[in-house]
Amino acid sequence: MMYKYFGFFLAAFLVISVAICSWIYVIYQQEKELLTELKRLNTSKSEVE
Amino acid sequence: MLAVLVRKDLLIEFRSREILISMITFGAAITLLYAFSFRPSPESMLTFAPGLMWMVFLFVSVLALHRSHSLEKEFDAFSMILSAPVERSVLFISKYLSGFIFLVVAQMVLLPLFFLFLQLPLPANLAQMVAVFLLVDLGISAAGSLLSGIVMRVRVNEMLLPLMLFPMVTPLLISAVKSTASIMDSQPFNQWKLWFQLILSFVIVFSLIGYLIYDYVSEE
Amino acid sequence: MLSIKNINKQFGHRPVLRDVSLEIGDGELLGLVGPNGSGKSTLLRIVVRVVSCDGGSISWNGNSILNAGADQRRPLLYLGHEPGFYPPLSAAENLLLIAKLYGLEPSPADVEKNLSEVGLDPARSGPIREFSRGMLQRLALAKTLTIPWELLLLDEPTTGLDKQGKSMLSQLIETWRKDDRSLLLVSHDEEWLSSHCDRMVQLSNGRIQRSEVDGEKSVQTELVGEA
Amino acid sequence: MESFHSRQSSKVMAGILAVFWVVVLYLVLNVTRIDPDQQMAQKIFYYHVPSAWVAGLGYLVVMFAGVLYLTKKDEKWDHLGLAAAELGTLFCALVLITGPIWAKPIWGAPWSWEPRLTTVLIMFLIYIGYFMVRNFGDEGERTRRISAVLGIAAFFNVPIIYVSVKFWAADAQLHPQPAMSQQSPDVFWTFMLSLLVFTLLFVHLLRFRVHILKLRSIVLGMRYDV
Repeated sequence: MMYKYFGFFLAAFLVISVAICSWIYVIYQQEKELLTELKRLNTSKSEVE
Repeated sequence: MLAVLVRKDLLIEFRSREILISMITFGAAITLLYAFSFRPSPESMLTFAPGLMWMVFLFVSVLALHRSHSLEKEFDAFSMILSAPVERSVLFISKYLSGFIFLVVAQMVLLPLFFLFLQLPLPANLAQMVAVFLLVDLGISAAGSLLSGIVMRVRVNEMLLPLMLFPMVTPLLISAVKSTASIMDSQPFNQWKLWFQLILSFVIVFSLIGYLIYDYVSEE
Repeated sequence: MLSIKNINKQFGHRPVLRDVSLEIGDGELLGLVGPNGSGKSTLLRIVVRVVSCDGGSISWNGNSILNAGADQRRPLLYLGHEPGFYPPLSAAENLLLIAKLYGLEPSPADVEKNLSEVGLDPARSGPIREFSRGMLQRLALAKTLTIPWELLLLDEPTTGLDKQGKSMLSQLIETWRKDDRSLLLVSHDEEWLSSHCDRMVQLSNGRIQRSEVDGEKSVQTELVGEA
Repeated sequence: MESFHSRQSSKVMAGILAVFWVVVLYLVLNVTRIDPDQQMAQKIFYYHVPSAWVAGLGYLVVMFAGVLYLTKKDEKWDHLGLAAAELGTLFCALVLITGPIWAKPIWGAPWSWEPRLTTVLIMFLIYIGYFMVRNFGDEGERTRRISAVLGIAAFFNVPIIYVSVKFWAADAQLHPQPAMSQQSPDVFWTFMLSLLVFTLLFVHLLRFRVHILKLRSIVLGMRYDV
């Protein structure tokens, strides 16, 4: 690991990994919210019925 | 039908003079600003003039492209045209041609001003220059008519149009600048043939896409 | 005969029209009523292909309108909520232009006659940008005299009209009724509509709610067979 | 509807991707040959090129989804198009970031008007416009239609952009273009594995996103259900 330019490689790798992970995190949160709302809508619908 | 539609755009412009006057005054104003910010000398200007020139025309064309669709919305004449027995592809060609005509007319006024203000020598081969200009104008109005049709019903469309148009026409702008520079440098056609071909392919691609796809864009 | 079958339309995810089916027989004057936002205007605009729809079919005398060329729209004339003209042009120029879009070449005398018939001064050459709402509506009505339509679709035609304008419109509608022409009238003014229409259909929340024949309430499905 | 990762196949795929992400990193760090000049900087290439490939793949999918949406008018093609546009733009951004990180030590300057870089930048800008249209437009059918048109127009513009930029910056063509078949097997197979992992990651994220968009459409539709 004493090779030259290791910092640059690490920076590039981290940028890619962090970007993809944040992406997954964001859409995962969105999915969670949507599922909660779907559940809420379903229960309120069955209450009406 | 195409002639009716183009004549309509020209008649409206003849009555209101909105598009051409705003194009020409805006273009002249930018040219003046260029002259003030660069203090032109004939030698130095030759390098930058083609680029500056096409920037002016691109900015100016956005005014015409935006206005030509926003005029249709004012009293909702667009719904009238859409409900009339007019093919949408013909509608696209009419917008495309009238945009082209406005751009050419504005250029006929602005180009002499540009050469005068920036103290540029006239190019030796005027025919080549005219051919390149007409072709590039076709390209700008083909892409521009399609895009202004796309954004016309979107909010903040006056801002979106240049944002969409400028990156889309980069290849056209590069080729226009390069071929204009070559003509002003009196280079033989063979040396800049490639740029000419690029302009041609851009015109063909966007004319075709617009012709085939405008139907999907026009309906609300 | 215009037949509209199972038209659905959503704006975003909000349904505007749900499974709307409707038929207008030859020579029938159909009134479409409903509160604001019930989808009346949208339905009209879908028929003349100003607005796209999400599903369903529309045909005129058996020929599909939705997936066909522009010529299939020729029998239909649509007068929208907005006047549908070019503000910088004069009244006569606007009429002439629209006639040309329908492939007609009316003489200037014809145009002038139509203008005076709707109560506009044919000699006036200024741009219609200066016109009042009522004058624009009169000009829009002049379209119905200039273009030979088979089905007229009118969206809130009384908007902005004064008393005289309204009675002129009523007169026009009565003449059309006598001549057995087909009309689709949209208005929220139920009273005005019922005095003219053969049949009324109510649209509410994007669904056809009820329809009436001469004030008699009956179910829409029974009427489709009749029409 | 259930969550995407409650499906067995999705879970397995996610696990495989996580493992292979680490495997690729290990191979890149410890197995592949060290370039005598560029040393570690050269290894950015194992991530930079697959990102570019995925970005291009994304925009290709946008184009096909656009054509399918215009012809079939089925909302699912719009979901696919939007998901692919988002992923394409994400990876486009990654290419634009990792490129300069590599170029800083090797070319001495982070940015050069090199044709591929410039083309990617222009594509990125075009897609920024695409997302603005999507955000400022209502969520109606028309917005889906015009997005499809934009996706198609943008895609057919790419070759023209590339050729024009290539001849415009004829003096700046420093971009390394190594022929992969001439590389030693360690380099070749690591690169191929990385390419495969990125492609599978793209497919997985695409399916995840399409699933969410479908879910979203159901939820939004139910809000108006009377």
